[in-house]
Amino acid sequence: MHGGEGRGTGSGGGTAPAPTVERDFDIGQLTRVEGEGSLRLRLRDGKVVDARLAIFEAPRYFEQLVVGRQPDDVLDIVARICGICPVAYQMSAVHAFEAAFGVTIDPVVRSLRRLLYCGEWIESHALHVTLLHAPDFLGVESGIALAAIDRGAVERGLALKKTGNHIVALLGGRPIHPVSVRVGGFSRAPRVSELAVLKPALDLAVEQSLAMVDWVAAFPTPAYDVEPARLVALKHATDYPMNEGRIVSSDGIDIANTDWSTTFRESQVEGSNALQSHTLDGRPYLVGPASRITLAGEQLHPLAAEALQRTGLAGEIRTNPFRSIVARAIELVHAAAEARDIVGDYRPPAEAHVAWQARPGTGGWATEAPRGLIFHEYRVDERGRVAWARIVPPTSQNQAAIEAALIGFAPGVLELPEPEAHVRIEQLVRSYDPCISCATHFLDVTVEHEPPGPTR
Amino acid sequence: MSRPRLGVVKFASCDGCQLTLLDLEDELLAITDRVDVVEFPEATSARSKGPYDLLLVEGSVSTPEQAEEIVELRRRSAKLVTIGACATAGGIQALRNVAHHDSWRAAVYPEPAWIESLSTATPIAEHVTVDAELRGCPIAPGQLVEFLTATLVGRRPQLPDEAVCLECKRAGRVCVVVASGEPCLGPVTRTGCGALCPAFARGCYACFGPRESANVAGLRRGLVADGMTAAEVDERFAGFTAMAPAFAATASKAAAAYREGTVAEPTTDRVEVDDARR
Amino acid sequence: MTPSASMTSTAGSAAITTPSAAEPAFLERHDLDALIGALQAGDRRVIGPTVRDGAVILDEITTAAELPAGVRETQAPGRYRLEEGRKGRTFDFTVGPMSPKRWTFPARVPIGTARREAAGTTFTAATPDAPPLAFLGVRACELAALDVQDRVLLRGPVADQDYAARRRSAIVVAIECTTAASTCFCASMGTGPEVRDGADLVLTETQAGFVVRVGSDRGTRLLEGLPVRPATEAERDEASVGVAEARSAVRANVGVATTGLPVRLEAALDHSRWAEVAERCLTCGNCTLVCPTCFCTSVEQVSDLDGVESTTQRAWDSCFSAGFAAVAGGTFRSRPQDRYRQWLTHKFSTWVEQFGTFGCVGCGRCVTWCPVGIDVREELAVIAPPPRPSLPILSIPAPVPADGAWLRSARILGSHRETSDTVTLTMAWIDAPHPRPGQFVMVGLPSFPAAPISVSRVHDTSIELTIRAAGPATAALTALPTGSEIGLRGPLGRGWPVDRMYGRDVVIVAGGIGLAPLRPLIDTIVDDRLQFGAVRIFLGARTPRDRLFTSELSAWTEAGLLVDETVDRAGADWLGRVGVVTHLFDHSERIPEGTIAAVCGPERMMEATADVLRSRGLTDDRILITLERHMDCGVGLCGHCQLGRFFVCRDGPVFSLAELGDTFGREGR
Amino acid sequence: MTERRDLAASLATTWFGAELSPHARAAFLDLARVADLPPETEMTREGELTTEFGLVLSGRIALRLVVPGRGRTTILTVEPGDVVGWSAVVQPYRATSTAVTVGAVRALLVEAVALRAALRADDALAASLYPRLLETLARRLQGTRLQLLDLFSGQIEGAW
Repeated sequence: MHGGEGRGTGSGGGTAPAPTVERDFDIGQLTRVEGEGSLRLRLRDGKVVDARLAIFEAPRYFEQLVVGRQPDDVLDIVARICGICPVAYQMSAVHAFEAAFGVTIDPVVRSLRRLLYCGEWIESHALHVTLLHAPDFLGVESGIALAAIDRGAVERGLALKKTGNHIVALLGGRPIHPVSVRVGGFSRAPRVSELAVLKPALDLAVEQSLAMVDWVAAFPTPAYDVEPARLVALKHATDYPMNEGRIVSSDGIDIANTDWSTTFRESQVEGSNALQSHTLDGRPYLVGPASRITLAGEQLHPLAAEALQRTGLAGEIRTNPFRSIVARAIELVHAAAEARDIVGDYRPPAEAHVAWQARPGTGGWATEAPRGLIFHEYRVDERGRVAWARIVPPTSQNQAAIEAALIGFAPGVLELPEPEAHVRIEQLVRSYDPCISCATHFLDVTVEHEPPGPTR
Repeated sequence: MSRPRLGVVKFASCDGCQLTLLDLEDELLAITDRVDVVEFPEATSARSKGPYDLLLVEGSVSTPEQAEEIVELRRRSAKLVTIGACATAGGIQALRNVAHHDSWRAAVYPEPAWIESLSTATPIAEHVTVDAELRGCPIAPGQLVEFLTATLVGRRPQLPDEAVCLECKRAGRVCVVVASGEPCLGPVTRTGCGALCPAFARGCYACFGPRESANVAGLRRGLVADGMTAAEVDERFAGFTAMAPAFAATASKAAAAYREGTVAEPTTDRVEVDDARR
Repeated sequence: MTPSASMTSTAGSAAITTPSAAEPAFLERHDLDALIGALQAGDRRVIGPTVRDGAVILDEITTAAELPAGVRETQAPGRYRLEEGRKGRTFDFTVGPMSPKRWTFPARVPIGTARREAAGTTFTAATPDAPPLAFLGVRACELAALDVQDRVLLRGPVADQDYAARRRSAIVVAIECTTAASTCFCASMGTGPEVRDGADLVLTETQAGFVVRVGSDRGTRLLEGLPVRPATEAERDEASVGVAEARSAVRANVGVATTGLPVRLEAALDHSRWAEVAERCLTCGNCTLVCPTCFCTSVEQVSDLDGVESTTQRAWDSCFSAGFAAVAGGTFRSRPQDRYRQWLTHKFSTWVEQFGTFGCVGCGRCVTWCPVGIDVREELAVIAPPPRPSLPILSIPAPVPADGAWLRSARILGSHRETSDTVTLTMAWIDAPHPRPGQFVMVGLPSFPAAPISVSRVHDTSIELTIRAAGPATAALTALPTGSEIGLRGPLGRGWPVDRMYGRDVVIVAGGIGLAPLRPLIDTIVDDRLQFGAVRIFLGARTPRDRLFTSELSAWTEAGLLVDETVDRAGADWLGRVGVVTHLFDHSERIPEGTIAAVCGPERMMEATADVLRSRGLTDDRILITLERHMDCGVGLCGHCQLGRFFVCRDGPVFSLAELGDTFGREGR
Repeated sequence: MTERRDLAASLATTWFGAELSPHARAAFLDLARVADLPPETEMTREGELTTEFGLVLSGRIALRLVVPGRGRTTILTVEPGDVVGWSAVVQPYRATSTAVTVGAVRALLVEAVALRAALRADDALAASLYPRLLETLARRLQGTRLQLLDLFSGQIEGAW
C-alpha cells in the first residue's frame, strides 16, 4: 500500500457526477493517521449511500498472544498493539488485573499512573495537533511542510511532545513501550530528585499548550451541520477521566467502568472488516477528547477550564468534529498542568508495588486513552494465567460514528474539485485521530480485493 | 550533494519504530533539512513510488500481498534498512509461527473465510536483501540518529552487537540477576536500549534480540541453577524477538506450553456477525 | 611536570610514609561527619559506599548518614545479597560491584574533537575534566588495584592524561577489612586485608569508632583538622584483632596459587578446559567491567549530521565481545573460548610480563558478579596446576613515545593513484621526528575512526602514506584532493631493525599493500647499498593491475637488488610470473646462512612465507614480520591489539617470529 | 655424447632432476628429447590427451584456463625445473589446463605413452620419479589453496 501516486488517491475516483450513476469515491490510503487504512464512499445519484473506513493493517492476533501468559507479561505485550499509546493499553490491562485480583494500590502509585498517562496524552496530542492535523487547516501536506511556513509553531509542538515523552521515559524508561508498569504498582518508583527535573519543562509546557490553544482556536474551520454523534466517556467525581470513573454518555448511560460488556458490543461487518462497537441497540457512539470535555468538563484543571472558557468553543467542540483539535489543545493544557501539580507534590511511595496474589476470575477495566475510552477484559485461570482476553480500542468504537459522520458530511464537499474534496474528507477523518494500528489487531485488507462497483 | 530521498513504510507492526523518527524532537527538523522525506504516510500526504535512496522498513511480513510488496519496494530502494523487532525478527506476532495459525484465526474471527493472512509473520530479511538492521522494540533513538548521521557522513554506523551487560555496567547499574535473582536476558541480548530494564529493577526481556555469540543454553542453565524452572526461563524468551534464530528453539517450547494450557474459548464468542450491514 | 612525576608526589607509593611511623589516632563514630566535612573542603566531592538497588555501591555522599551502617552482605559465585550486619558498625561489608575505577578511569571520557571548515580541519585534544575527589572507605584490594592501574596508565611507556589528572587530584581514605566474603582472595594475591600503603588516611573500625593511621603528608594535614585523640592500647588491639579475623577468614577461602602461575598458564593454552568453560561463560563481559584493574576501551565517534564537528570518546570495552577483537585484519577472537582464555591469561600471565604485576588483586568481583558464577580460582586450579620456576619478563625495546593521544592537522601536498583502489598521499611533515622504516602513523578524518597507516616513504619535510580503500574511512582518505587537511599522530611503533641488517643478506617479501611499510626499508638499503649484502625482493600481487610502485622496480634493480614478482592470476597478455609469492622461492638459489627476512602481507601469506623461510634454514629470530593490520587505536592502552604479552601498536608492529612464539598464527590469540 | 652430458648436467641443476636417482636420471634421458619451442607454442590443450611430459630447462610456460566471459586466464606459470604435462602419467591422461610458452622455451620432452610404458616396466625409475611428481603436485596444490583464499582482495570486513 506504499507509495501511491501524488496525493493519496486510489482507484475509482470522481469525475463530474452524472444522474443515476453509481460510483465509488476512494481515498486510497489515508495519510497522517497511525496505521494503514483507506476510505471508500459509495454514491448513488450523488448521494452517499455507504461509507467504509477500511483498514489494511495485517492481523496480529493479540487476544491470542496473551493467552497462557502471566499478567505482568501481558502488560508488556499489549503495549505493542500501539506505539503511539502503549501506556493506554498498559493502564487498562493493569487495572483490569488488579480488579480481578482485588489489589489495592498505594495512593502515590495512583498519582504516578496519572502522571504517566499525562505524559502519553501530551506526547500523543502534541503529535496529532501539530504534525498530523494542523496541516489540514493551513493547507500544507505535512508538519515538515508546515515548519517551512511556521517553524515556531512546529518547534513548540515538538517541544511539548518532547516533554510528554520525557515524562513517560522518566517513569518507564522510554517513551515507547515503557517497562516499569507492573501489577500492584511500578517495578521501581522515581526518587524525588529524578522527578524534580521535570518542573521547568512542565512550567514551559503549560505556557506552550496555552499558546497552542489560541493557535488552533483561530484556525479557519469547516462548517459541520450534521447531527452530532452520541458521546461516551469516563466520568470521575473529582478527577478529569484517565484511569478511573464511570462510563457515561450524552444520552444517559451511566455504568461502572468494569461493565462495558453489559452495555456495548462488538460486531464484524463484511466489506469493511473493522470490528465495530455499538450499544446493544446497535447505535454508534463517539469517544475521545470532545466526549471527555463535553461530559467531564467540570473536572478540567482550572487552567484548562479557563482556557476553554476563553475560546468560547465548548459548544462547537460538542457539535463540530473539526473542533476536536481545540479539544486536544485544551487537554494538553490540562495534562501539563496536572503533571506539574503531581510532580510538585511528589513523595515516594512506601513500596513501588504491593504484593498480590493471582486468583481465577474475570476482570474488566476502561481507561481514557488520548483517543478515547479503551476497555480491556481478561479471564484468568487457576494457574494465574490469561485464559481469554477482550481488547476494545477507541478507534474501533469510533468507527461506526466516523462512517455515519462521513455519510452526513460528504455530500456537501463531493461537488468540490476532487483534490479539495479529498482534503476536506481526510481532514474530517483525521479529526477523530483514528489509530488504525490499534483498531487493527484483528483487521485485514480484504476490502482491497473487492471488485469496484456494486457488491450486492 | 543532492538531498537523499528518504522513504518510511510499514508492514505488520505497532508504528512505534517509525514514531521514533518523529520522536527525535531535537533532530527532526535538522534531519528533514538534509533529506527529502518523499514517502512517510504516517507523517505526510506527499507520496512517492520511489526510487528511494534510503528506505526504512518497519514491521513483519504477514499477508500474501505484503510478501509481494516488499520485493517491489526492494527494487525501488538503493538502500533498504529494517527498523525494529518486527522487521528484523518477526516481532511478538511471530509467535503465531509456532501456533496453530488456523485455530487462532478461527478463534479471533467469526468469519475466518474473510481473512487472508499468512500463517507466519517473518522478518524482512527472509524475503529480500537488507542493507542494515536497527534492532529493538522499539528501536533506540540514539541508534537511529547515529545511523542517519553515519549514512549522511558516509562512515560505517556504530551499532554494537555486544551484550546489554556492558552498557549496564558502564551506567553503574547493579546486576539484577546477582543482587536480586531477577531473571535477566541481558547477557544474551544485543545492546542498544541503554540497559533500561535493570535501571527499573527488572530483568531484560530481549527487545533487541540476540547479541553475537549468544549463549542461550548457558544462561538457561544459570537461571535454573538460581531456582527458576526451565519452563519459566523459556517463557522469558517468548517475547518480542522470540523467533530470532538464536531464541526460536527456546521460545517455541514456551509457546507450545501456552497452546496446551489454552482454555478453548475463542475471543469472538461474544461477537455476533452483524447482518444489518450485509 | 609530567603526570607520573606528580603522581609519585601524591598517591603514588613512593612519597607515602609507612603508617607505623605515625602515631595512630582515634576517631569517634559520631565524628565521621567531621571527617567527611574535612574531605569536602575546597568543593571536593566525597565518594563513599551507600546502599542502592540491593547492593553497597559507591556514589557521592554528603553525610555519614548515607553510609551503609548496620549492613553486611553475603557473596558467593553469581550471588550477592544484603543482610543485617553487626549493630553499630559502619563498614561491616566488603566490596560491592563498584570500585574507584569508575571515577579514576570513567566509563566514558572525551578524547578530542575534530572540526572540518573551509579554512581547514582542526583537531583539538580534550582537556581532562577532573573534579577534585576524595574516596572514603577504600579497601586494601582496591588500593592495590589503583596501583596496578597506575603502572598501566601512568608508569608505562604511554601515560594516560585523563587518568593522570583524576588520580592526581584524589584523596584516598582507606578502611581496613574486619570481615571477608567467601569470594575474597586478597591474601593469596598479596594485596590485603591489611592496608600497607597507597592511602592518605587508613581507618580501622572498632566497636566505638576508628583507629586512624596516617599514610601521607596530605593525610597528616587532614588529621590536624579532625576531632581525634591518640588511640589507646586497647583500641589498637581491638583494631588489629579485627583485621586478623578478616585475614583468617580470607585464608580459609579458596585462593590462587600465584607462584609460577604466568608460566603455567602460558603452557596451558591448549587445555581442554577452555572449551568447557566456554559452555558456561556467557561472554557478557561483566567480570571485566566490575574488575578494578581492567583498562580496555574502545573509541566512539559522535558526529553532527554534516560530519563537520565530531567528538571522539573513549568507552570501557571488554575482551569478551567479538567486536573488541575486530581489527583491520578482521575479528581474531571469534570463539568464546578464545575470549575467556585471553582474559584469564592476561590477568594472570601476560599482564605480569607487560607490567610486572598480576592484573588481579583478589577482590573477587568477577566471581560474585558473574551471572553464572564462574570462579577464576576454580578455573585456574584446573587449567594451571602446581608451580614451576617463573618465566623471565621479556624486555621490550622502548617504543617512540606517542606525541600525546590526539591527532594533529596535516596538509595533503600531493595525491598519486597507484592502483584502482590504492592511493599514495604525500603529507606535510614538520616539527615531528622522522619515521623509521616500518613505523606507522594514526590517520584521522572528522567523524571517522582514526586508522593506523604505515609510512611508505620519508622525505625531509613530508612523508608518504600509501592507503588502500578497504573500508569507509580509507575510502574517504583516498578520495581527498591535494590541499585538504587530515589528522596525523606519530610516528608510532617499533619499525624494522635496520641495524640488525647491516652487513647481512636480506630477503624482503611483500604481498599486496604489504609493500608499503617495506618501501622505506628498501629506500634505506638503496641509499646505503654498500652497507648490506645480497638483497632479494619477492613481490606478490593479486593481478598485474594491482602491482604497487611498478615505476620504481627498475631503480631497485639498478641498485643491485634482485627483484622477482608474481601475481595470483592474470590475463593472457601478462608475460610475467603467475602463482603465489612463495613459489618465487622455488626458483631462487638457496638463501645464505645469516640472511634476515622482512615480510609484510596478509597473515596467511606471512605464515606460508615463514614456513618456506624456515625450510630454507632461517631461524625464527631472523624472520621479521609486521602485524600492521592487527592494530586499532594506536594509543597503546586500549587493549584491542593485544597478542599475548604484546600490544601490537606499542610493542610492534614489527616482530620477530621468535618474539611472537606460538601466538603467531594460533587461532584465537 | 657431449650433448647428452650437458643434458644430464642441466637436468641435475633443476630441483626436480637433482632429486632423481642416477639410474632414473639416465632412464629419463634415454626417453627424452630436447625441444626448443618458439613463443606461443601450445604444449597441451585443456581436456585433450596429453601427448608429452615435459621438464622446463629455460623460459616460462603459462598454464591457462578459459573462463566464459573472462577469456583466457593464466592461473600459474611454470618455471625452469618445473614439470609441464603431469597428466601424461595420471589417468585419464587429459590435460587439466592449456600450456602455452611465453617467449622461447627449452624443455626436455618425453612421449607420454613411452613414459608410461617405462614406468610400468622399470620399478626403480618409478620409485624415484613418482615422489618428485607428487612433490610437484603438492606445491601446486598448496599454491592453489593460497590463491583460493584471495588474500590480496580489496574489501575486508570491518576494515578502516
